[in-house]
Amino acid sequence: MSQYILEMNSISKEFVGVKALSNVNFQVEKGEIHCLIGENGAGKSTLMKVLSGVYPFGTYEGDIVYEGNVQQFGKISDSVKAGIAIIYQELALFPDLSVYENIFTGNEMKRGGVIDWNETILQAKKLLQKVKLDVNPETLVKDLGVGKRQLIEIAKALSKDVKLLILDEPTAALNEDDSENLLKLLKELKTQGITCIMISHKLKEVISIADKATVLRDGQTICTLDATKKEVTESIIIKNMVGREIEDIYPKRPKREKGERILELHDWTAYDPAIGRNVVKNVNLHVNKGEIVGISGLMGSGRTELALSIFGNAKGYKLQGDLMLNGNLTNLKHPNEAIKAGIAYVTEDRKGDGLFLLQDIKSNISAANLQGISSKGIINDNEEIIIADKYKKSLYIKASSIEQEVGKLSGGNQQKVSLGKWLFVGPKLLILDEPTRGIDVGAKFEIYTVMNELIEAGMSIIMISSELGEVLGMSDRIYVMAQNELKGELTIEDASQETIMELATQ
Amino acid sequence: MSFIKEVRTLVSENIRDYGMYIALAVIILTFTVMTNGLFISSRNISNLLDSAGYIAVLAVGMTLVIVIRHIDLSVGYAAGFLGAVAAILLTQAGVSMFITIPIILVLGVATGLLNGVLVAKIGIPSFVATLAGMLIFRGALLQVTEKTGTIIIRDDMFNAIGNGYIPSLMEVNGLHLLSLLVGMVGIIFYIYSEMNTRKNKMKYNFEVVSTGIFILKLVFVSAIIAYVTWILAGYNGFSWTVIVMLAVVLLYHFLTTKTVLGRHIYAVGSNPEAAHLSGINVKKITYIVFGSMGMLAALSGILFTARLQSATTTAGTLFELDAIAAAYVGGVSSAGGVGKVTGAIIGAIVMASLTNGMNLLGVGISYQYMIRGGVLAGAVIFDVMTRGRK
Amino acid sequence: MSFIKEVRTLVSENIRDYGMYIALAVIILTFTVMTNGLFISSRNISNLLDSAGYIAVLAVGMTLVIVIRHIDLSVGYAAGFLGAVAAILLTQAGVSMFITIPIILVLGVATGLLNGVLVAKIGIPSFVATLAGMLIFRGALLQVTEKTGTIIIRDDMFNAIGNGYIPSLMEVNGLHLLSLLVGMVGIIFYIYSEMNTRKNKMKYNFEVVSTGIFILKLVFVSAIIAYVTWILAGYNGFSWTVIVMLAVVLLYHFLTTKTVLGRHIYAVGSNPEAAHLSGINVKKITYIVFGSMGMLAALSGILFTARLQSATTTAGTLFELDAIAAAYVGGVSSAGGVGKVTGAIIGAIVMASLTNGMNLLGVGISYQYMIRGGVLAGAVIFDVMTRGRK
Amino acid sequence: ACSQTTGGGSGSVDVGIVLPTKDEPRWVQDEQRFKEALADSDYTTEILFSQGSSAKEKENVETLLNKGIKVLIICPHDGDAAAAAVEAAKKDGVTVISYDRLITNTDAVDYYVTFDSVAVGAAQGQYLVDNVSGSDVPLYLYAGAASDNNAFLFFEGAWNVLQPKIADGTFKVANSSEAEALKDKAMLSRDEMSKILGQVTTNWDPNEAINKAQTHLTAVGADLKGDVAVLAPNDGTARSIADVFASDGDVSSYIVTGQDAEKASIQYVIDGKQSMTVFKDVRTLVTDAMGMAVSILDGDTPETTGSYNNGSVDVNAKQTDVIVVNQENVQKELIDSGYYEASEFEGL
Ligand SMILES: Nc1ncnc2c1ncn2[C@@H]1O[C@H](COP(=O)(O)OP(=O)(O)OP(=O)(O)O)[C@@H](O)[C@H]1O
Ligand SMILES: Nc1ncnc2c1ncn2[C@@H]1O[C@H](COP(=O)(O)OP(=O)(O)OP(=O)(O)O)[C@@H](O)[C@H]1O
Ligand SMILES: [Mg+2]
Ligand SMILES: [Mg+2]
Repeated sequence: MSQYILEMNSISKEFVGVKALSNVNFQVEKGEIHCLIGENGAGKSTLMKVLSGVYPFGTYEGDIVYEGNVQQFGKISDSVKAGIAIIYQELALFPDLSVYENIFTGNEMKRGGVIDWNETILQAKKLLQKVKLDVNPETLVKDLGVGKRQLIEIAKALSKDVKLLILDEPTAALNEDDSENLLKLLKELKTQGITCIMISHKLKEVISIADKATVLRDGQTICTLDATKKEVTESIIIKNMVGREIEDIYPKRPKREKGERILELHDWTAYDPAIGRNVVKNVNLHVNKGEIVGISGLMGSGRTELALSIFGNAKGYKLQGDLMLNGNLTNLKHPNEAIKAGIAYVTEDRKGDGLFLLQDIKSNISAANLQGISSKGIINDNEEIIIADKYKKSLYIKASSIEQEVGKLSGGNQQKVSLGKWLFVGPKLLILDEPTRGIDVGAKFEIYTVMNELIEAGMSIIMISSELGEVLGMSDRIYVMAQNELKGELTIEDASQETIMELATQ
Repeated sequence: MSFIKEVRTLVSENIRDYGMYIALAVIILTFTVMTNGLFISSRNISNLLDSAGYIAVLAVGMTLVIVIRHIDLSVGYAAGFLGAVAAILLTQAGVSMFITIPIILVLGVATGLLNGVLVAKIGIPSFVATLAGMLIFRGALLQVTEKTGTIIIRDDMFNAIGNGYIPSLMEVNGLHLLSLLVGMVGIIFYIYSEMNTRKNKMKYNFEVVSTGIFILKLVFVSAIIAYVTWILAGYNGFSWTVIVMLAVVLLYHFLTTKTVLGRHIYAVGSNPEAAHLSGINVKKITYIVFGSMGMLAALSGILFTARLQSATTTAGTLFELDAIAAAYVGGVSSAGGVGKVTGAIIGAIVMASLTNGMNLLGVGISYQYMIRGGVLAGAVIFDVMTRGRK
Repeated sequence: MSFIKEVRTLVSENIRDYGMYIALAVIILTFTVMTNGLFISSRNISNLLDSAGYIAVLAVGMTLVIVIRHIDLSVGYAAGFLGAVAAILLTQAGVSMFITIPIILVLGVATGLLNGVLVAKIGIPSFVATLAGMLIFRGALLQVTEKTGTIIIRDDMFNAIGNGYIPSLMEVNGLHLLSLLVGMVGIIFYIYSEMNTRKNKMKYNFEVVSTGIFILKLVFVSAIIAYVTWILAGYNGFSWTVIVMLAVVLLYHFLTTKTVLGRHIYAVGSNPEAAHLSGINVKKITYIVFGSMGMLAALSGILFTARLQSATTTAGTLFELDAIAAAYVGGVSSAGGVGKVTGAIIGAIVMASLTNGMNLLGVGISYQYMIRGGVLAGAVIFDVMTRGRK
Repeated sequence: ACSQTTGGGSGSVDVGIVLPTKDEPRWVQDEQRFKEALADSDYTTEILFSQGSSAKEKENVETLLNKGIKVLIICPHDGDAAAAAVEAAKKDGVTVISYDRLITNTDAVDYYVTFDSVAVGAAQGQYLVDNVSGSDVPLYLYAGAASDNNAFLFFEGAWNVLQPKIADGTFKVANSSEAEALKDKAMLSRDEMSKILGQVTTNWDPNEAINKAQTHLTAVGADLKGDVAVLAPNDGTARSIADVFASDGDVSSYIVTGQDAEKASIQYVIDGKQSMTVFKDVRTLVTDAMGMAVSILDGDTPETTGSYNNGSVDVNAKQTDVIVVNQENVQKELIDSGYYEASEFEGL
């Protein structure tokens, strides 16, 4: 008998227009902790969704061999029955239900269809202790923060008779302590014989916990590294993950004189009444004309919130501190005021809150600046076409025409449409939030090129990114955030993967 | 001292849940004072509950439909149509009521499932799918009553469902014995189940309220049950309609709070994506909820038909809006996942109390509409406010 | 050859947009054949369009409400109530119609804004907020007509809005000259604007359809306008109702397709989050859409009151459901962001054609309800299918 | 707000009155007349409306029973469906007076005061018969709601009178193929009537009446125009139908019936736009009903003039004759009798 609990052989999975996985091979031994790593969009989540039956048998190619048998999971509950539990990247919880109900939904403690709530609560308490989460099981999940929700997901997975536990970026939203607890927990589970697959972007974690690590890149398996052979090290991982010379991807731009300060934040704090805590704490930063300022940090470190608080306080936080634009104290109350003041914000979630997916390219590009193509409130369709065509060309948007529905474009092209929308506003300061997430290398390069052109034209850019390479390759200066605070500022000369990660994991 | 503090914490923590009960209490009190006690007389309360029955039953089903983020506009005429079919079976086909009722309930489930398929499988918005259903049932109702017009039902047993009372057995001081017994059994059952729950919780070493509070709660709820029983026993005792209504509430309360199916319904309402990822069959749940709605529409049609002892050509008109209003007054949220069946019943009773009280006071019909509209808006505003959402 | 290919591509690319026109054509053809041409007679078409007017106007507003993912159930009785207020102003207060109409329209906007505030500011689901509004307006309508019952309006000018025709000037071969002129102006305007658009596009060096196709399109559309004009001119010419309806469609078509405001409405419907982050004031748009709905409800009330030459106590009953049905038949999507005002008008005409055609054929009322329900369901199923979504 | 009660909101009430709906002006008139009749009575009364719902009607009866009424005057929305409500009253020993419409198939009705709905229809039919000359006069039939039993009663009355004249060729039915097919049948079954009603229903809705009238005038040829007769079920629909017929150039004259003597229609009659309306002097009915109620309360037996069989028992009844009002007698019947003020109309 093989020592593998799981073998995924030649798995291929295609979405409309995107080949997410091609011939991926992936083996996991019984009782090990196996990390799955790779850049955004490498196909990690997709591979796990294939395994768990979210993409049922028949929608992918290749074989899944689990506990020695070829499995054909037609639906999620099939994989659950086989002892596979998965915690998805986008948490799958029920905000209006209590903690104990969440833990046991889909796996109720029941006798003939009737739920034994006492037993449920008791077990929930035990599970909560197990994951070291100290909350009343009767609390509603919507009243908990993301970190605690993550632990509830783990408790939920443990509530099933789990043999293979899959965690998709479980620590992304956790602080240091919580992360450490979680890793300890995983090691404990290992001693109980539970096999674990963990997807993570945090290399330190991977190094500290992994028995093996498999690297995926562009939908393909690159290699599997073995800790016992001392292969799981940062340098080897990064080499395999990125797999290309940085000079190739990040176009050079001529060094420029430092311009005047166009944005300054002093003791900037944002309190989110919806979740009842500060999402940005005491931030001091500045942006000069004609530079790219990178903001790095782990997922959930508060970078998006910082951007939203600058961009006309789009989420209605309670703000403290000063925001200066071109040296003047400014108070922006709505995104449209921010736009008028010359700020543009390209959101990280382009499908969720960036684009109008059912509308065509030209309406999307003009959406934030209809004034620019209209007089007295009446739109000049022809101008709109001109503008849209212009951005289609200058941003290398690949589409049959500017009348194509945006929802049907590939991710990279969607991102360029989103970028085009904001360039058309003619901003002085462009905030890019994860501008290249889920985008292929070619498109990335094109976006970087555009960024350089914009800088040449005198614009300033704040680039929020989780990809270290991108931050290092593109920025003039780098701020690092962790736990909703700025942990430090680095000049590009001082910055390296190590220095950034050190600050980010503080 | 700590006792009072405990009470205070309990109240302030649960204000939203109790809001509707408080509203009902306020309405009852106001009308009682304004009518010099007539409102709370045995007879009036009995009538009021009977008149709420066929809407309350619909409101229970509608609550679940709204919980899973849909709506069903077809239930009114579906109830009317199915009631007419029942009348035809009973009179023209001479089928016994013990066969008729199951047939009608099954037909109800079938119509509900049809809506469910349109919504979950074909993907039509429930609003339009059931609007079309509403037109179709309206035509069907006219169609089946075309020959006869209003169909009079002479089956006393059937009519008793809407008009009759459980047998009295014997009168004690003018109170109906069997009804008193039913009330007593209710109280004993309530106390037993509460004690049991508490004992179980203690066995599990869970935190429970202090003995004082516990006894207070037992006494308070028992007193309410006893009072209502006493009131009803003073007129004709429990009506069959009230018994049916209680049965539906108890059944659905049990289903929604204690069973896997119930929790899956709320899970689907709360987050359909997450429900799917948790291995719940969202389509199946949708079918079940619409099927149950159809069954309750059939039950409502039966109650209504029995109440009028006849199937009329306009039966069911606007029931759906009354049911939806009751569900919302009862605290359901169209954002999904929130809403209790007990709330739906209370909502239906609130709306029926308003109508009844205003009738007793002789309030003009035009003001009645406006006041009911105002109360509906007020209830939802209160709900939204206390939920602290934007 | 390449010409035919171009036509074919154009048709297959736009099948969904044309679906409802095709449906209308099929309905017209069927009824025309079944009634031996009676359906398409001048007089019938004129009557049909007049009878669709007050619903069509509501459907236009409702389309925008549904586009931004809301619903408005209050418009029916709002129209009834505002119509009654108009009647009171005209008769009891003796206000001139030229003052009355603006007052009523402003009142309409105010009631719509109230709904908008409840929905956008307080956050009540539009379904409940407007359900409450429906009850309140119903009460208000009864209230204002209580003293008098039906209020007869003797202002001929006002009544002409619902019954009259534009002056004839002169009859040419039994055709009304002014109406012919209006139709001609329409055609000229259409051809001019199309040519202008094309010329502009060419100036910008944009791709345009080939000259052959372009001329075909011009001829086709002009022929339809000419035919409708000719049909109407053969009876009494354009009615004021049709003129109002055309004005509303043209205005709203222009607003929704050519202006910043229109774009913002669709943006909000398509993705409210993205709209907010694009600097669009989502609340303001919601107010405007509900305000416009209120204004159109007022206009609908005026049309209806003028049509009956009186304000009745039940005016407005179920208009909202007719309007919603028309909007859905016209292709609006409750997922938000999709739906055209021209579709709403076509939807209203489809529903009116069904009623009219079935009346001509003497179809019994019960079948009429069922057929209308079936067509509504069918239209939405077709829409969902061609959109290729689940 | 307690406008409908003369006895105070909460005190006990002697006579309860339940009327079908406030949506139709006819019943607002009744309410008005009841209030006037009660102004100087010693007994307290209360009026409630059922808004076209038999269920609400039952609630209203129950409410009134709670208030201790001894006499119930009820005009049912639906004569069959009201049985359940009055049986509850009967159980309480309340005397039930069926007002204007008979409650059928129950023994729980004591008295009946009525204009007799069938007689109303007959008066409408008779008016048409009396006012046409020649043969093959086009006859347009309209009826109330297909879902309303009363609409069937009115239609039945009219059919009884019209049918022989249709059969003998005086009239030619212009707008209902079903009626045409049944023209030789004197007594129609409910099923047959509903086939006709399905085609010519106005749903009591003036707008629907316009739609139907327009459609029908479109559908018929010139041979079915000229001088025509129109059976319109009530005033609201009659006015709408009259407007449509007046606007058709091929209709040289029309006779159209009506019912209820609504103010709006009286004006139409004065203007010659509506030929007649069946005036049901609500005052007489109210006086009769209240007179009965008072004698019951006083312990006497009320006077009756005959009886109606309601399918279950013979109900002692007092019938009031309906009055056909047209341009000639409108002054005498409505103004001189004090029913309406002359100042309420123009052109008298
Ligand atoms: N439902 C979908 N439809 C179309 N494309 C998809 C879908 N889901 C994922 N993709 C694409 O498949 C590729 C792999 O996505 P996947 O989510 O597996 O990446 P990942 O490695 O998990 O990235 P991350 O680190 O950002 O989570 C990406 O290009 C993504 O855009
Ligand atoms: N709905 C929520 N409820 C509770 N806490 C939240 C919620 N959304 C975000 N947070 C918290 O706010 C902080 C900032 O999260 P956010 O996702 O904006 O960070 P980020 O740095 O932009 O990360 P990303 O890399 O995902 O863009 C995190 O600590 C997260 O846990
Ligand atoms: Mg992923
Ligand atoms: Mg972020």
